Amino acid sequence: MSKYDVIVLGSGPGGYVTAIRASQLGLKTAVVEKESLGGVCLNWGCIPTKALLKSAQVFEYLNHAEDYGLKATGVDKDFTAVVKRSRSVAEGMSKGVQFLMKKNKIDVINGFGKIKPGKKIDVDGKEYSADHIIIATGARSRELPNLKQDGETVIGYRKAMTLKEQPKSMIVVGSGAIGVEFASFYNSMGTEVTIVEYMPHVVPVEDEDVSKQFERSLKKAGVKVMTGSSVEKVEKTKSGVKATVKTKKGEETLEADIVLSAVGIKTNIENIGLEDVGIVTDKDKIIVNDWYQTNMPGYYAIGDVTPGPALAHVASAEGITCVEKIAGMHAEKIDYSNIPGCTYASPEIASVGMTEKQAKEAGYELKVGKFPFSASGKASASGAKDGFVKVIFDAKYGEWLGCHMIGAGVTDMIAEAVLGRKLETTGHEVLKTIHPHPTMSEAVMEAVADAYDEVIHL
Amino acid sequence: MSKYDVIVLGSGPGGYVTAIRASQLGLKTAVVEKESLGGVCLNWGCIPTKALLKSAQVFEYLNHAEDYGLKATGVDKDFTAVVKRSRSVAEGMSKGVQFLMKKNKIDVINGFGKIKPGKKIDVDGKEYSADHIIIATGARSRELPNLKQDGETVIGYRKAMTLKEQPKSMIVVGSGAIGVEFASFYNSMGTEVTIVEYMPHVVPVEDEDVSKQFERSLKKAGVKVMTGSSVEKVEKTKSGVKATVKTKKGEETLEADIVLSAVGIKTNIENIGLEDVGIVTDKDKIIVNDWYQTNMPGYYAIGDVTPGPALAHVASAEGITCVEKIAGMHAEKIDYSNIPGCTYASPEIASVGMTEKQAKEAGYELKVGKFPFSASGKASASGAKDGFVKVIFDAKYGEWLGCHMIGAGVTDMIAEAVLGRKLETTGHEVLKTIHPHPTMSEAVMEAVADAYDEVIHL
Amino acid sequence: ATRTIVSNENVFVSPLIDSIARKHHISYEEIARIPGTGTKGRLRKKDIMQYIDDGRPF
Ligand SMILES: Cc1cc2nc3c(=O)[nH]c(=O)nc-3n(C[C@H](O)[C@H](O)[C@H](O)COP(=O)(O)OP(=O)(O)OC[C@H]3O[C@@H](n4cnc5c(N)ncnc54)[C@H](O)[C@@H]3O)c2cc1C
Ligand SMILES: Cc1cc2nc3c(=O)[nH]c(=O)nc-3n(C[C@H](O)[C@H](O)[C@H](O)COP(=O)(O)OP(=O)(O)OC[C@H]3O[C@@H](n4cnc5c(N)ncnc54)[C@H](O)[C@@H]3O)c2cc1C
Repeated sequence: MSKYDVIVLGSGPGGYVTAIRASQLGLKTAVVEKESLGGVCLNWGCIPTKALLKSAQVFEYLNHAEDYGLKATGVDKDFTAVVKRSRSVAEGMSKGVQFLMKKNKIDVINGFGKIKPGKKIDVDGKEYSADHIIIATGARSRELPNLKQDGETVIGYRKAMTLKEQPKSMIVVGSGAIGVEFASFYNSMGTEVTIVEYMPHVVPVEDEDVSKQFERSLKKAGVKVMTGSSVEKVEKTKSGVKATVKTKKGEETLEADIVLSAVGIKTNIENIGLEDVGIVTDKDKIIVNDWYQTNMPGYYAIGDVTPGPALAHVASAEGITCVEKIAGMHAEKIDYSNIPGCTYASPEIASVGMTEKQAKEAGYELKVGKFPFSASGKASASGAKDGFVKVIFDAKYGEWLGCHMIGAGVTDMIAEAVLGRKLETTGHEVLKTIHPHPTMSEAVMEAVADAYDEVIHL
Repeated sequence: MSKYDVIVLGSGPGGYVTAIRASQLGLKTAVVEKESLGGVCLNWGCIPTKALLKSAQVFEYLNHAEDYGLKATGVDKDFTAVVKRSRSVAEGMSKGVQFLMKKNKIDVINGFGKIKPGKKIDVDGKEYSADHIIIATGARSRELPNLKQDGETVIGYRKAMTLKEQPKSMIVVGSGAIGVEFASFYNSMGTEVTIVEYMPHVVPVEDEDVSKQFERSLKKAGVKVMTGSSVEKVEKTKSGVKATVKTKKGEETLEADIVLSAVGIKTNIENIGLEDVGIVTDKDKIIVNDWYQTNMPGYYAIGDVTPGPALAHVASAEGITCVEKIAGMHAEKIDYSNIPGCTYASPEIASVGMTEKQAKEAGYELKVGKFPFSASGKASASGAKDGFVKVIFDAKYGEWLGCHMIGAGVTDMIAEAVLGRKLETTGHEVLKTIHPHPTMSEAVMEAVADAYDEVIHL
Repeated sequence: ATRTIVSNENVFVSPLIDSIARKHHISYEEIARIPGTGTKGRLRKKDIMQYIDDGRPF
């Protein structure tokens, strides 16, 4: 029986990053994986969707060539080629993880792992043991009882990124990041898309101003949006599906080729031995402390399988924190109030910290600033004037409570706010940080200036 | 004679921003301008060039549609339309400044202004007086004796962005930001471009790694690069020009349709009354102290006309600082060691702080980290794997001495480094700031991790 | 948990802490006495707020 310092169960952005960091810290490490290395993120999540969305973005450029003084006549997409590109990017990334495993001398154990008492893992009948077992089995698409995924007419995200043929029409149920990314992609490709969202606004975790702006952009792009609505029933028809939707105004029937269910995730906690070992779960998640220890010594859990935002960067950070603590480093607890969230639709959304509503509810008096890209020189030059940056400060002490962005490239701009908040900046320092001209990032500085009535370009 | 609190001479990003801030602070303000509002930046600099470069970027997408699973036939550019778009963006911005002047109740005095003793300004024969006169007359293209701009065969940047016809071939003299932005634009449009640079590397102010990578990218894109070379002589030919270039290996003759001289700037300090008032200049610049006061009380100078980097964001920041001090605010001196510089060519370049060479020469022991976009998931998904982020830390105290980026979108990513340095972060905080996945901005975190031997994805 | 009175030698005053301290007239000497829970014992917002909530015990 092979003995390791650390065995990680699952090789998603939680698992494989954990394994690399563990190995860097001198721990003998193995990772168990039943599918491709890289987990949902690299194979079925973050990466392939971004590849699809890049094709969609380029397609938009092709279709608007004239706006830039350019010409293109026979503009078309090859849906199969778009999907193929996405798959090949994903495969490349997965191979990259394979290379990283080898480089970091991490043993990859292929197969279905099941933890056992005594800090052991059974992988398809073979047993391995370790001083520390880290569970990073992630999650899958959640199925609602009235929205069973049959892989044909009602599909989940995996199928949605590997369809053989482009549907002419699609109903997307749920308008979280995953739902709207697909809605945006398929709409750009020319599919008729309807979003059905239960909450009163799309992208409901975002600041309301962002949600509203995003909804306007979706509609302008031709997406049909039904908020405060829920799919009650889906029936197969000869050509596709008929969905019965309960709206504020009563029932409505929608017809489409296909339904994408994007209503959240379900963790992979079944049949992995949690009960045998006696690990406590609650509301579908493995319960852990600040250092990702479960109730059973020597067993840890990180990533989507634990509470907290189900995001790749969170999974990675949790894994790093977990093994740094195991290795006896002076590890730093993750500040869950400072986790950025991004949506890579068109337009992009990025945010960190509290929404205006949350900040008000928390009892803060606020200084709120907003700078629209329509007033930005770079945005004008780029033809990307939709969206804004909104910043929220505590009026009393000047704390940067939240930052919310919508527009082109904002997913690469939010890092400034995350670092600023990490360093406990106040608005003043951001305002006096000379941002390069002409950039979209100037909007951050201007939004702060707006909060303090010093904005220049409004 | 109208009397103001503040009169600003020149309405570039130095002048007009100064005027707005002055007016916000309750000062009665006027601005004098002989051409279009917005100065070089809005009319002939930052903005129109970025519009051209956006067209070039979209053109690249059109030409590489297949890489994204898309199709486009009949791809072509309409050079006149590209230029027209750029001009209309510039005009829109200039109108925007007009609106801002009105909104902020700033008087715009059209005409050529000349300062006079007694804190007066003469504008085409009419006199105005103010308690504070701020000179923001900016700069123009510098002319070398052997590279006289005739506006036909040897041109400067104004002409280069308004050519009626696209040249088939072009020699760009100088590879600073302006030179390489035009080189990049014209090369994308299909012009045969040769860059002649006197220094041993292109973009010579950048970190050597960036210069080398950029040179590789230029060459890959088809630009001919001659470094360590200088144009000795330019002769008109029937079809264009013949340039005699002194290279390391001897003299070479180049033929081209046109030569763009991009060898720096010359300040507008002539005939504006400096001598009458007795204002001291040195090396073509107006000498000022930390608060932009000249040697003559009541006379100030900001922007390109003063020493320091000739950048729009610097001009604006100087103007704001200048009037905040005038208004009696607790103003903050500008930290000239923390000014970002950007080049919007393909690929983009952005940097702040010291280069590795400068840091070594300053006697620091260094921790240097580098993360190539070829290892970034987002870059793979976007098909933008060229370039890297390089970070430089002081090994002793952990100070972030410099950050250098080259690649897609980096001009919007440098703000994180500028703010981090402003807040005197060390590498540790950047490393423990959870960057969203998948983004290009993760490369910053990973580069820092690399500096401290904790990089995950290498 | 009991809070031991130690001098915080690694006093790192972020802009936010500076702002809070000014509002509450807390001197730098006083700041230096507050135990920090951040990296290498650095003072964080929550540390100084806790200290204020506790009635500035030291
Ligand atoms: C369509 C889509 C788009 C997304 N986009 C983003 C995004 O842009 N940004 C972002 O931050 N997040 C995104 N996410 C979320 C992100 O993918 C997850 O948060 C992340 O993958 C979680 O990482 P993990 O390591 O916890 O689990 P996972 O990535 O789910 O990995 C778990 C791994 O464990 C393996 N496994 C499970 N059980 C066993 C077992 N018993 N034995 C062996 N192996 C096992 C699985 O095969 C899998 O490889 C997206 C998700 C989806 C579905
Ligand atoms: C092609 C090009 C691209 C550039 N790109 C960038 C970039 O991307 N980013 C960046 O930061 N910088 C860029 N710059 C530099 C930037 O344009 C300058 O740093 C900036 O414009 C300086 O601002 P200023 O207000 O000091 O002067 P200016 O913008 O030069 O404005 C001076 C104004 O004063 C007026 N004026 C002068 N004398 C008189 C007088 N006697 N009476 C009345 N009016 C007068 C002029 O007409 C002009 O409008 C670029 C420059 C060029 C040429």
